[in-house]
Amino acid sequence: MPHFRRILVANRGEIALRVIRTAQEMGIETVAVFSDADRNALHVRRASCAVHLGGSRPAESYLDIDKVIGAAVATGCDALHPGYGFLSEKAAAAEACRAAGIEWLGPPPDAIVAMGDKVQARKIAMLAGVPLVPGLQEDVDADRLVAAAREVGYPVMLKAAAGGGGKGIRIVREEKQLVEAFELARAEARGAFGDDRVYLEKFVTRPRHVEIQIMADKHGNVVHYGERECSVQRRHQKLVEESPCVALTPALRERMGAAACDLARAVGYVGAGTVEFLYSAGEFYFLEMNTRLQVEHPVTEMRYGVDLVREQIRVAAGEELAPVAEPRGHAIEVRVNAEDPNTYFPSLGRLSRMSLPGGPGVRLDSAMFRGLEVTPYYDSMLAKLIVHGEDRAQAIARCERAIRELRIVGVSTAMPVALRVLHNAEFRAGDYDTGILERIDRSLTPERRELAMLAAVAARFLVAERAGAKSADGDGDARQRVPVWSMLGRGERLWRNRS
Amino acid sequence: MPHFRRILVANRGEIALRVIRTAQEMGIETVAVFSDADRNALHVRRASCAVHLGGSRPAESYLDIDKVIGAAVATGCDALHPGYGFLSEKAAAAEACRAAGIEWLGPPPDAIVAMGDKVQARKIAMLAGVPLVPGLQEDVDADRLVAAAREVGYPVMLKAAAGGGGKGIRIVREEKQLVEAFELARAEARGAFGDDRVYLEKFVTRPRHVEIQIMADKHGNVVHYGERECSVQRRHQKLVEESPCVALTPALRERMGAAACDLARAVGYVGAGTVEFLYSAGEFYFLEMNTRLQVEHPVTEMRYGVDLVREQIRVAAGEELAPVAEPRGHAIEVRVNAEDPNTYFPSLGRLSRMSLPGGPGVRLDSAMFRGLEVTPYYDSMLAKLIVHGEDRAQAIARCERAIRELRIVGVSTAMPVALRVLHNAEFRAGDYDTGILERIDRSLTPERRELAMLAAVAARFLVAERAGAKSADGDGDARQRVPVWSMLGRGERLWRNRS
Amino acid sequence: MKYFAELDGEQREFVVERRAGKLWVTTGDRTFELDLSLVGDGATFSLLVDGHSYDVVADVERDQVTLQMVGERFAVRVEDERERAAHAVAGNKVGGKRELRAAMPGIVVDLKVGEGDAVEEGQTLVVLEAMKMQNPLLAEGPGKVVRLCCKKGEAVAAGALLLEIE
Amino acid sequence: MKYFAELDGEQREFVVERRAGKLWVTTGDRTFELDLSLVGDGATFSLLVDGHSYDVVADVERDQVTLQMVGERFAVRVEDERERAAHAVAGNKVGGKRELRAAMPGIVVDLKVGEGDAVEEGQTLVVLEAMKMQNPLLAEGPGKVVRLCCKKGEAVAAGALLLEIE
Repeated sequence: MPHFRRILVANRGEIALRVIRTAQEMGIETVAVFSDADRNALHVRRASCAVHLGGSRPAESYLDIDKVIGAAVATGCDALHPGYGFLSEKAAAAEACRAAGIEWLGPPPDAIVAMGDKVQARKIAMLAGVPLVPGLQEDVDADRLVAAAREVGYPVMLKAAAGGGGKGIRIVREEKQLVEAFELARAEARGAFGDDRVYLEKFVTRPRHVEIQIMADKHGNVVHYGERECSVQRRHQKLVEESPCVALTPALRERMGAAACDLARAVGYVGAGTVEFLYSAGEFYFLEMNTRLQVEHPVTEMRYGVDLVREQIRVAAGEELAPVAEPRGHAIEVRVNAEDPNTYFPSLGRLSRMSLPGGPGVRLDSAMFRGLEVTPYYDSMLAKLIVHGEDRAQAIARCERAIRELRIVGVSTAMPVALRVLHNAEFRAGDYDTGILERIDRSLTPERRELAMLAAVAARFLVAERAGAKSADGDGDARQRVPVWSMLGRGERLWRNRS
Repeated sequence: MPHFRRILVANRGEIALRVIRTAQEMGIETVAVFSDADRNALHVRRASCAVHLGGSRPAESYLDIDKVIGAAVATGCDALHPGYGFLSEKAAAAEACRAAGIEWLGPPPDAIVAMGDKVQARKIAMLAGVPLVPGLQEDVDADRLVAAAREVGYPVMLKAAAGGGGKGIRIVREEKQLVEAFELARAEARGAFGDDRVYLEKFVTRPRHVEIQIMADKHGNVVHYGERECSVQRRHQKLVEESPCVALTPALRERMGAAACDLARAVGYVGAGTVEFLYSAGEFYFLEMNTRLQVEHPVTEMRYGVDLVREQIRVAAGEELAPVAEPRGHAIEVRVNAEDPNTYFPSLGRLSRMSLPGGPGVRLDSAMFRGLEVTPYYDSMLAKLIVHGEDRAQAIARCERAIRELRIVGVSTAMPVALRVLHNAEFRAGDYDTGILERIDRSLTPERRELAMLAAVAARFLVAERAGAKSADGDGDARQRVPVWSMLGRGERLWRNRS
Repeated sequence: MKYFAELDGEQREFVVERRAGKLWVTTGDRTFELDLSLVGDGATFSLLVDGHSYDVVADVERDQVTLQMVGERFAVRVEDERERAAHAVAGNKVGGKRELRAAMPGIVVDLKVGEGDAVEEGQTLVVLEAMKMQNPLLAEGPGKVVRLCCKKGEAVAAGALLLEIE
Repeated sequence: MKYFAELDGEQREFVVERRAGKLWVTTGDRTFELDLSLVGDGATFSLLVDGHSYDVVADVERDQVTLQMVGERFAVRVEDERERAAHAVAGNKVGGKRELRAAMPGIVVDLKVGEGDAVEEGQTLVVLEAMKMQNPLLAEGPGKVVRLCCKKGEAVAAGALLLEIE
């Protein structure tokens, strides 16, 4: 007997697909919701049913609680999965579900509120005995900010109280930048979260970002599935995650796991959650708790042989937590974002071709399809590549192999950077911190440059040849005639304009 | 330190890619070999180096021992992996490797000879105390055949002595068909294996095909990784494989595993091998031993968390076998062949589009790429879809989900049949035999038919509409103008003619 | 717009209208609301039927529509009124001649009959080797071989006419 | 056929000949044997360089060749002799004017300078919001804003000219 009859998946992209997959495997129907821009999205095509919400801006669609809950009611859903982002950490959405008699596949509204306000969360963590980063402030304004920053010492971090997932964070290294950065951070926070509160924190040196995956049921049981190391970040956006974290001793892991479970208990938590810590030199500090499924949850799934979405559904239906299996091997995730590998600016365009990795120990969570338009409306993550190996060395080698197999044409990705991370001596030694990406050597060897030039020259020659150049030395005809593949290209472009 | 410096992969298709992947992960270079037809094949593009062998017929390329060993020598390889099929069970190839000082990533020539001759193999098995199917004959000619078949009773099976993998097998139900079938089988055996010996065996009723995966090192250690159930077959070609086999008790599994290991020891086996058994009503009978990696080996890899190719390489390099881990969960493999789902005839053509499955517990081993021409030169397997679940029910649901995600355009596959297998009551109960595919109900529900008609009508309407039909009731213009996507289609066809 | 669809021998009539961006398809006494959207790759559609979602790969070659959806492969014949009328006329020309064609490319390794031979149902006519298998092609019913169009040892393309039986 | 390739500031000359079905590419004092084959999808190549194999996705837009291979993305400029001569002439026209363009589509949420303003290196010129992030666009060097081409609140396309500095 299925736990629920029909789940509304209040999200898009790979995470919507992720939830749909598990629901299908559990025999539960799914209802997708979609914006104008997502009419052809894979989550719409793979769900049992689909409901159109409205315009392409999130506020008109995925962020509109009334529309989303309305769709759930209209289609007879008995549960709703918020994914990550969008409504996932909005207590009001959880409340609205409750009011409509729909099970929210996430924690109770109180827990969301308690952990969603970063200032509040710190207080609760302190009471629960969880260690904190020094220097946090509340009731921050420009004047108090300057004084507080002097007290904890530069560099300092500015964080949006309503932020999360690396959004709304700025590092300030000198006092003269502080006030402008504060104003920018407030403006961003207002725009992104509708809440312009920003707080300040000591910037811990050589920190590692280590987080604990927890799960709680409705019977008071709380378990953790070990840690994920997420220190490979740029602009506080994670690029590579792994589990286990090489730096932790078993004793430290148990202390962190226990602290995370204590925090969950302190707020009456139910479902999946992640407690983020800074780790530095044998000490760990509470950063924040994410009251939702995390992007990088598959790293944990690969190691523990657990389906965390399935567990979310099971505990929401009132079942008891399954025992946590012994973890096996090592898992690594790489986020495949549509972005320029040098500037990390979003790379927009149309996915004209893809070639996906496969073989042993490789998982791809993605909502990519040929023809997908990457638009500025949503975040730029195209896919998550997750590998599992018997040990860290095999996982790294496998990850490298899989990245080389992955080809995406139409937008660029930071995969060349991810490969450099996997080759980096600090990373290989496991002795790295959140600054690793800034230190990555991006230079090319002379052999690589020569190879690329050879290939480029040969490709150009072949194009000219195929285009009908009559003699080996070329008489200009090559550039007059249209090569066959550029005809194809134009066909696709023509098509694109019409569709 | 890598075990070998460079491995020649004497194969093509997904298995060549499979070997290349593991070698890459172990830091070992790979040399691909290719025929004319395979110039653009993925195994050529993914290997470190590639050597052209010659014409498209196997005899001119992958089966030509001199050319293959010559390529290995010329490129400085210190090992050769034969994959399955082609040279994998040719003792002469193993001998030639030895003579050239190249490590053969398979068993010693003697073991190949002993097990390759099915008549000889039966004798060895009998001596090793492994149970046999009654009624086997040697020195078969037409006269003796008729007498022998009468003795064991119809139906009987005719098998090529040099065959394997379901090739060169015929079932004969009546005496009047026996001689013609024998001649056909001999002709086929001569063409396929260059050896026209055919033998006869009792056809066991309601048999299950259950096989044991073994591995032996050079230090006398032999282990097994449990069984695979391969009873979902048509024309003796496997379609769906799973592990564990629901019918086996732990005691029976241990007896079969021990028998398989005994047989391996009896022939001084080294490397990966599979001992195939017929299982029926609590009894098992030796069928044959495949002295190579099996197509369906990933089913075992998923359950045991082992990389069998890595183990092959390790034991060939003289290392000791790693201990066998406790198996976890349930794994299912589906073979994706380019074939008509009704006639099982090969479906040739060009892969114009693909959409691949992903998400948790899904592995795809494939050498498919967009633009691949499926030719009559080689066997029709495009890919293997393997799933792993916590239990059999989850594995079945996951497999169904993944099959639905897999889309291949350009050739047809038997995936609709595989889906029916997964839905079949016998299969779900685990109570099936090698006849299951013949009993599968292929009829469509009226709802499905209506849905397909609706979709087809709507698709045709949209084509006409986009082609420029001016009014809703259509005035014939729709058929005059060229719809945009048929322009695209023609572009691709034009392209195909030129490439 | 009226269409006639045929699948597995079942024939149905459908009326399609475009209204308010949607397709309204009527068959028998029921009407379905369809939202059909072509995905960027040119052959995949997202189809919503009364809110139920289907991911469809469709290949439309005039009246032959090949679909991949719900894990199945469907070959549906869809005619509009004009085509139906044209086919009805052409259909009268069908005679008693049957053709044996190669279902796949291969090599004719044996020819078991000659021109003028009488054949029985189930009799082996041709042995075609393809994908390393020898496939006997059988007579679907009794008749007489009126034309042989292949030779032993010949390589034939998919769809090639091998012989005719009357 | 002679080509001039440029990558990361390094320039090299290549001579390509077709002989016996292969490409022979000479650069400096070395010659490579290349076998370049286009895969059916129209943008992927199998490249063998002296027997070493590379899987290459190439996009050739006149002299701009974008490659994906060995896990890297390369943007190589490849000119033939004629193009090189033409570009050499055009190159003389480059003046001291620099353009600030939007690297991605977004919304101009703030304009920190006006026409005629002097700016220093590293100074914030425009704040562009895209993908939910506010990105300050900085001056790459000192100069004077000679033209403003965008307004606060305006949505701009990728590559849109935002302002000019002299």
